[in-house]
Amino acid sequence: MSEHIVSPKVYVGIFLSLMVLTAATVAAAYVNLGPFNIVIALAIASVKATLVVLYFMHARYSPKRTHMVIIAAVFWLAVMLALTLSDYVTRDRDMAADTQVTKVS
Amino acid sequence: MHRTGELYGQFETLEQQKESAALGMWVFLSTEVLFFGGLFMTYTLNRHYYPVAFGVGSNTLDLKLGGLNTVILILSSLTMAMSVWASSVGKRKQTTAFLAATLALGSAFLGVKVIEYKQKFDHHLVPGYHFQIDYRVQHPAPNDDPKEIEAEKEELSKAFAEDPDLNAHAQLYFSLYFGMTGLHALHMIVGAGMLVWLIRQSMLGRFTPTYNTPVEMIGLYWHFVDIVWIYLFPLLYLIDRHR
Amino acid sequence: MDRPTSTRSATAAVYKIPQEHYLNSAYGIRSWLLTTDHKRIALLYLFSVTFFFFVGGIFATMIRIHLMTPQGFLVTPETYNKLFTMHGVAMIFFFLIPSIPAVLGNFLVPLMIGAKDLAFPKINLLSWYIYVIGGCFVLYSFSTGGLDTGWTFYTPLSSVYSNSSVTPAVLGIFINGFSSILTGLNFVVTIHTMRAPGMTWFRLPLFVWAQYATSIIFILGTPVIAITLLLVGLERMFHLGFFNPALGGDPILFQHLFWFYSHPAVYIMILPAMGVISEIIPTFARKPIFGYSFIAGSSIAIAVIGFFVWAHHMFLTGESVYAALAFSFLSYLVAIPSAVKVFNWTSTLYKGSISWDTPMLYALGFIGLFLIGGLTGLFLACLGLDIHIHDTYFVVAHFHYIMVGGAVMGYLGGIHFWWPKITGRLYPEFLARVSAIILFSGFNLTFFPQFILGYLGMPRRYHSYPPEFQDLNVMSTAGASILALGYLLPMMYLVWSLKYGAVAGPNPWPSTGLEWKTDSPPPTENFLVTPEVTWEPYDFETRPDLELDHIVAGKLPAPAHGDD
Amino acid sequence: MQAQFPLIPEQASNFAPTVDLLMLFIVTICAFFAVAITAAVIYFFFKYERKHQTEIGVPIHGDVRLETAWIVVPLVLALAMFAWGAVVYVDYRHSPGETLDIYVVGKQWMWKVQQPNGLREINEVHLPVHRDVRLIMASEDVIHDFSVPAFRVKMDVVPGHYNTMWFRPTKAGRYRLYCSQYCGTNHAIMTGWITVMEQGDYAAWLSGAAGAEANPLVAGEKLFAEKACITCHLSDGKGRAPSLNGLYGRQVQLADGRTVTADDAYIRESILQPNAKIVAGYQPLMPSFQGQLTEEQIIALTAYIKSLQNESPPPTGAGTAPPSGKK
Repeated sequence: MSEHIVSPKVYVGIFLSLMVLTAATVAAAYVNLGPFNIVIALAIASVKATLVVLYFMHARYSPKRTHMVIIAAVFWLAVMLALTLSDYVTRDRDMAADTQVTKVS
Repeated sequence: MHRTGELYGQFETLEQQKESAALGMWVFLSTEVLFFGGLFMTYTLNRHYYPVAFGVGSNTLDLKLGGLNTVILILSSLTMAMSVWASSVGKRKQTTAFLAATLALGSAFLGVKVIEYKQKFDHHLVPGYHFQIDYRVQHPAPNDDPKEIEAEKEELSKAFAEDPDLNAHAQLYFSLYFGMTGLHALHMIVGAGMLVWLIRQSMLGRFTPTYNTPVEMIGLYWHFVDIVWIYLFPLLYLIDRHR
Repeated sequence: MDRPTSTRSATAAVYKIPQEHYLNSAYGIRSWLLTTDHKRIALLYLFSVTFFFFVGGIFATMIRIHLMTPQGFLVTPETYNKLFTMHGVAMIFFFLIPSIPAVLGNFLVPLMIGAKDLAFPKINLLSWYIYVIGGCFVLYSFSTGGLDTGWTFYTPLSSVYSNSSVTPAVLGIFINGFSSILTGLNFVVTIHTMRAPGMTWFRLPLFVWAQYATSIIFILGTPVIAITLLLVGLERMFHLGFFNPALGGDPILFQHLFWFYSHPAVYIMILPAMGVISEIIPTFARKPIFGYSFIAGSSIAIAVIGFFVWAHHMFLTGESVYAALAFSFLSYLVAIPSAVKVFNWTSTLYKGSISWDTPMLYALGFIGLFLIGGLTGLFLACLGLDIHIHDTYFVVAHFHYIMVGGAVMGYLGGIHFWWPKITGRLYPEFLARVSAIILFSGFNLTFFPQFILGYLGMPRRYHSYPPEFQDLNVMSTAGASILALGYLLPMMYLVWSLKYGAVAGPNPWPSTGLEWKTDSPPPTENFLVTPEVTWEPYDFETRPDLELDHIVAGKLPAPAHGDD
Repeated sequence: MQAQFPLIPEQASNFAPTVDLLMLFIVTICAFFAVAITAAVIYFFFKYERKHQTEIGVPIHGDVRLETAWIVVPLVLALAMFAWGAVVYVDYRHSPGETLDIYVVGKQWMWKVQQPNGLREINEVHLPVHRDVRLIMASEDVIHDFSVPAFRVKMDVVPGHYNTMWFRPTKAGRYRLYCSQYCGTNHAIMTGWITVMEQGDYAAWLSGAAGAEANPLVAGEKLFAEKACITCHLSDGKGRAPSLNGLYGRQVQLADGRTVTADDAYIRESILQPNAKIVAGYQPLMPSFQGQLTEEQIIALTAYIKSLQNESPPPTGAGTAPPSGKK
């Protein structure tokens, strides 16, 4: 942790941005954008999370190894989600349509 | 290892001690990311399978309460950040005040959560043998708005037409809702406990500009819990509001 | 035999156990149960993992005895299923995973990097208590109805159909997970922030690199299995349906989440053993390790790539063909860093000054068994071949070659190698060599026939089998009895050596690491003066302080394999 | 099997030679490396053993060219294994157009099989040789795995999913079938047999057996002989057990004086617990068939016993109570 002291003004600014983004995400949810609803919701959430990490959690002023830890966590989470989903989303387009696994509900 | 003043015996310098604590906390949070990650994975796959049931389940949540909680939690993150600032510039009273505000906001969040859980309990939306997605429209309370019930009934009958096994799939949504918000709330409770300890330490004047590591570390934890909520809010409350 | 004996008698004459060290700094049960000394915590772990090793070992013995006849004559099917399940759970979660990291790693990481302790000594103690609590839950499960789901806990068998004591077991493993996480966290922070002056990253012993790689898996993998098994427990308790197809859940998702951790967990078991071997070989070949940076880098590569291969356990679940292709490809990639290590160890021996001390025999055994274990992994990663050998005894043989042949040989090799450091005394060399050879032969006789059984099609986890498989099963059981002897023998002579072993001195081999620069056993604070590292790792040339002459003063050089 | 000490199972499907060849390929490469490295290690141990106590090794720190070589060479070989394995696997997962479709249901702990014409089998699958066969598999409870080593095939049978697999038997014979995915208590006896027949035989079996086993009467008659019921329950009433002719629906006089009606429940009980109700005039000799007959078999037997109504009444009546009772 560096000795960098973030001024309260920055904190308040971040807080206000987070509020605006929260309003935006709620507003966006009421508009039908098809598959893009989830994309926008996650994009806004990620911007909010990034702001919190960078300023509230001082990651912006932290040593490189902190950045590495953050990147590792996000990367591993992405690996888990992406590789698991790689199984499920490619099942429908299997090269062998007849061995395709269908969900029986 | 014995402690001399602010320095624990295994460390050579305060700087080293602080660095270690910060790295340790970040590493711990990376573990937490993957811990919640298992739930997020389960959520993603099931939402992929059962979009209708997840939409229906999501729409039964009270967006006003969820939104209020989002505001409360982000505000608590602000007060937490302010207490870190106050402690690092040596403003003891303000440190304590901001910590207390954080604790109060955290408790408010949990209070709202209790109200929400209670609602779900009343509407038989807690997973288990009594789970019934259309319980509320079957047994409306006297003070329920009949128009609202009518609208919900219509939505449910449409959903049942699309997904005959809606009840089971909506139950999955609520299992995840309670699983994720429950685990999040558990983290809040742990955080609140640590805040109580911090407030006490702060009142005793333990924190100085050279030594405010506990405030910073618990701050990191608190912000992390905030981030989890930042994702949970759209994923749980805002799936299908445009319908 | 002559040479080591001569070394010993010389050292015994020269050295005395130091007046004050971590073992006698305080007495009484409280001084152990409330200790924050990483060395004492390592010993607490040593006792507890040994306990679980014998629990698992008893189950294994019963399994092998049962399988001597095709019908299986010892126990009922229910009991048999519980035996192999509890064998797996005890061995994997409570012995193999904590063995090297929590025992040797705890003891050695601070010593090797020149620190007084781990960064968070109290958390270190906490993680032992968490381990014990998790262990109690699991023992409770074992003793109240047992556990019959297989250690893999596949749903919906575990979440719906099993009538055994599943909930306490999954809670126990969930709890135990936090012990792993906290150990890993402690190591990562310690290695980052607590290194002695001059101990740069590329001067770190390879054992420390291996621990670092292992810690990555602890931190990023363990939470996933923790939450997954918690969900299984919740499913059982509250009738939820995350993985239950009858309620809309997906049982294959469980396998994805389970193997996301449990495949890398294999590397948790083998990486530290590789680290041990990387310490032993240069010491007893008296030369720098060949390709230091490649071995260090391959540890990290294994830890990272090891996370991308998990679904190779699921090629026949109906997984997407595309995903299967990707996972098979990635599985072959993770083989490369392991190959790099083996080639480097072999090259280290070239033009060395090799002695045949027990740790070196274990290292030799490790290379042989790990080669077979690792290479048979290539068979299983091969999509076309996996169709036939998946879920047969071929798999059983393969992972025992890795986990017992690799991890346990590495663990025992490490225990012997650092025994003088831990206790201040030497083990009896002759017995130790004999038992290393017994272990090696018993192991091969037990598990090699299982490769053939597997290719012939004998499925795993069968309490009875067709009569044509009997010969090979009997062979395997015979090997197991030899193997059991090989495990009991070290137990006995190591305990014996606590009192009667020759005094070792600070650096009996001698070896180049920082841990050998302090007393044996080390003082509580590890180093009386903070050491400063000025030499490159495994460098014997520029190290007059190793006192090669001193150790053998007045003794005749003798052929190294004089006892053969 | 074929040799005294076989190393591979019989080759009985199109995949068997392919998989065995792939195995041979990988074994060869791996054996080469295993032997070469082990030999090198042992050689070094002897060649460079310590000559005198102060000797140290030659300080060689590494060689980037060597490192590159032993990264690239294994990588190439590994990718060759991957590619070959992938080809076999893709073929295995992609069934050909024209297949004989057989439905398989796994449940704890048996395999239920349905032939294309609706004929059902349990723990047995009859297949024609040289025809592409596709199995369409589902599970009623937990995950199972349908595995036939002689065919070198297996596939998990997962609840909530349909999994399929295909192969072409190439040799007539009887081959073992296993459940390969641990599925609970009796996992190890969830086994059976695959019978591969010449195509003509299969067709004959299918039509013959179809008429037969689809009709519980015929199946029951067969069971009546197979389970040796016929040796005691002689139709003329002279056996050690009462004749079952015309039994169904009548009153039966029991040894303890009671009288019961011979209905389905009574027949079922008499098969499973013969000593519960002994017919007057007979000894309790009959063994219990509890656990030895499936529900379907009991139904078939009952149907057969019912059918005995039309046969001529027993020539020697056992007095007042019609001869009946224990089967």
